[in-house]
Amino acid sequence: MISQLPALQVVIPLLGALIVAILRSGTIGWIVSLAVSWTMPVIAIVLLGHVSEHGPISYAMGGWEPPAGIEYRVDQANAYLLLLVSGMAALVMTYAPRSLASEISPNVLGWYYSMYLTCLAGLLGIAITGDAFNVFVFMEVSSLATYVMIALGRDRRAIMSAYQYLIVGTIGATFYVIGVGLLFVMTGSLNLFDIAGRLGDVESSRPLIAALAFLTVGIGLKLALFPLHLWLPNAYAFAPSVATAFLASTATKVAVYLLLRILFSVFGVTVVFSEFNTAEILLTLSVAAMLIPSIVAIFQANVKRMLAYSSVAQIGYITLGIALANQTGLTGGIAHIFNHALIKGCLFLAIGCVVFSSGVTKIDNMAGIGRRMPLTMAAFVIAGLGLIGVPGTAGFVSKWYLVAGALEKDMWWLAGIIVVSSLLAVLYIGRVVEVAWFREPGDSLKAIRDVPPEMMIVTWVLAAATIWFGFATDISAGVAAEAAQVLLAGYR
Amino acid sequence: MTLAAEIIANYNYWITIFLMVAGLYIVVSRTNLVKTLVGLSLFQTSVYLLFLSPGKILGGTPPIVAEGFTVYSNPLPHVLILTAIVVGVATLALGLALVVRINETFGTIEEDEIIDRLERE
Amino acid sequence: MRLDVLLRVASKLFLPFILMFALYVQFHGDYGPGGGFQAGVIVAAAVVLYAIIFGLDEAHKVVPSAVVEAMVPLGVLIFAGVGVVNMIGGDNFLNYTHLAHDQIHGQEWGVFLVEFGVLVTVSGTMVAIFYAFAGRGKA
Amino acid sequence: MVLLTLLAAVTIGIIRARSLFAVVVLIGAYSFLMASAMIVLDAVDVAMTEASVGAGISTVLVLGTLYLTKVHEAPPRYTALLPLFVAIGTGAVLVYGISGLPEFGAAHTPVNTHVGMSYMDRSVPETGIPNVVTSVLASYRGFDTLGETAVIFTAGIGVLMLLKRFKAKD
Repeated sequence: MISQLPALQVVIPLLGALIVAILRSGTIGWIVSLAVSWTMPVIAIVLLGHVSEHGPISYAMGGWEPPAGIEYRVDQANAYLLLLVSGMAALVMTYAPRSLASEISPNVLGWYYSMYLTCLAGLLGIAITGDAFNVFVFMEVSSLATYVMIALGRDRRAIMSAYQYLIVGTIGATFYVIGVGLLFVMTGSLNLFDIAGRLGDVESSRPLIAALAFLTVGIGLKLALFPLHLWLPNAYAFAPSVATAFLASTATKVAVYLLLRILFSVFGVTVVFSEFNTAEILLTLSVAAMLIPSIVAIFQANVKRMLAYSSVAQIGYITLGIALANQTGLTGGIAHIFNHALIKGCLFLAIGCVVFSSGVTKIDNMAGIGRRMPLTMAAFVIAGLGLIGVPGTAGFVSKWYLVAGALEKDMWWLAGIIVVSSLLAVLYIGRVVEVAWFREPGDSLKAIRDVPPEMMIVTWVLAAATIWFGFATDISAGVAAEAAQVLLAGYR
Repeated sequence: MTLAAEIIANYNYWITIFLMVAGLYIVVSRTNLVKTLVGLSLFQTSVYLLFLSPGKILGGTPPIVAEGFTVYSNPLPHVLILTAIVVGVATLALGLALVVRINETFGTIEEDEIIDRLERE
Repeated sequence: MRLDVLLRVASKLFLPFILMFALYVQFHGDYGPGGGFQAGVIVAAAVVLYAIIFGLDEAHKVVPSAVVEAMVPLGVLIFAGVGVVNMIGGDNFLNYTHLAHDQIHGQEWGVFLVEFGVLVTVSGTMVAIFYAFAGRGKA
Repeated sequence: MVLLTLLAAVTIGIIRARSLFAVVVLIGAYSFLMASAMIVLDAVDVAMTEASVGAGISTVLVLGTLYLTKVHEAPPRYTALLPLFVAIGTGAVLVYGISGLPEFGAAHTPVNTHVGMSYMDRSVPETGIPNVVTSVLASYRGFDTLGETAVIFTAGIGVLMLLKRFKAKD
């Protein structure tokens, strides 16, 4: 049975999505989705355990050996990501039913669950596959589902932001395909492992450089790499809370993984970072991402938009880890994928609770909400501390590795920038905390409802995880270090 | 090889590049939502040529095994592009559905006007 | 709409041939160009033609939207279902080898079923999208 | 070559046309030209699909949308330099990359000596299907096709969720 797990990881959510789409009932949809989304992390844990003991698994789709057939290839790096994505999907799904029912028309609620599972299948499919073109297909599966999920937000701007995301996302995917096409023409293969092996024999390096550029820009659009992030704030701000929390903690992370896979495993560290100035470009963009969107975040009126800009800044930390390209820095980057997913998931879910109870998204209207919803806003504060990177939280661990990685390269000024960016986070998180806790509640917030237990529990599980992984560093950072090692070794 | 001969030998590629750039230009420069989508699908279509051209072998026949033929063109790009076309039309359908909804919500399909309207609020 | 008798008669005559052609494209895909996707588009085109000539309500009577909407996921389910059946047999996902007594026949059965799944989803989706767009204009 | 030049001409037409109906007609022309070019490139399956999708479905969909919205494009309010810059930048990278590609039509290139061509020898003995495009599509790379069908499914459900009118009693 274990040998079939890689395929099941993607096929089960897809089957779940289809069954939900046929049944179309919101309640049954939720039950099926819940069962499916909790099966996924179990499979991911088994896979991760298997991989770290026995090395990479290769699964030949249709029984056709690669490169003729499509290969699923699991190693520490993507097993870690599979666990993260499926785990977050399961938690958010547990949280979802009442929040979604309050924001989505009951006519399409069943289909909405179907889209959620389709998106999950797509994301897991990108993470697990070892075939460049298969990545594109599943990228589109997840993206189309994402556009639909965003478009159904209650605010009428949601539909416009979904449209903009569709345009940008499709350009990104097309750029990716152009890059894959150039690689395919030069190597004759689509299997990532095979491509990596054959790159050495390529006669002309110019198409490869162009391919690298197209792949990086294409994926950069998907992961909202500064300055290609313009679609993200609106998309996150106006999507239903559940969709925002799910996408913020998974979609961009999968894109980051894809970039890591292309840069390190396929092209290899030496090619990407010594022969071209990829490192310098990526470093500059990361630093800009850590500072500029953080400043923009401070001036946002809508709390979801503020958190979205903060996401762009946090992606800067992750790409910084990539740009450092040494063991410590990359460990920090990968650990930050994990930690940021937990933290941002928790923040968006806490805001989801606020929206559910009061319908408020403007920061100014949140005055005193901490006194009305103390537990929710306490979780927000804990996750906010994690975002800032206070010692004892998960955010501190990954920033610590990033600083250490920068110092290894004698880039002491980078450490300074990390501190400055964290201070900016203090400002924007602090602003919400100040309004929520230290102002008198307005009349509109007098009679707000309590949040149902499942929403509260999930939010607090994530808040607790933020602290737990601040101490249990061997789990998050330990696996991240293994993953970094695998990636730095490359496929060659 | 002179430049002219170079261009003629790889005419496919040059047209491919032109189509791609033109498609991308429409996408980023136009503010009419339908026109943008049209540009997007031109951009995607041009990529098909990039895949198909290298798979063509001069003197080859379509990749359907039959007696009397020995040289076939490469089937793999064809398969990939079939998939890409389908993905492209799916994206187009969803994009147009969004445009219809945007028109119902905002009463226009010009991006500038929508942004104006949102800012006035 | 009373004047277009000619159109009505002509399209009634044409429809069976369009559907026949779709089936030809579907089943001849192993030997010539064509397959589930192309056939699905042709079937959908036949329904769209019918709806244009005889009106949307008439088309809904022949091809109810509930059926069409069920076809959308059903085709993918057939496709994925074939893969899962292979798994139960102990093979990898989508390995059709043991669907029949030997590999060649297994593959042929697998490809046939999978293409049928594609046909169902594609025709269902195209008609569903057409209904959705057309239904939007009435109100 | 004539086909390709016509394609380029049609594209310029699409850029310049302000009436969206004209654009629809030009898209149809574009698709048929593209399909013809694909036949020249020996991609008969792809040509058939492009003709039915590009000239058929896309045209119907765009027309349907125009029917529901409006047909004229307002002129852009400003001539932006950024789009031109983006397009030219992309073009430059493409020219740089593509100029290093192997010559058109050659048989000894990596594409035509590695996986792709191996299907030609394998298809009939292993699957019994002479149309290699079908066997690769449905069997060797069947999982891609499953993904493709899933994309159609997603788009179909998505369009329904956005546009379907539900009866008031629901």
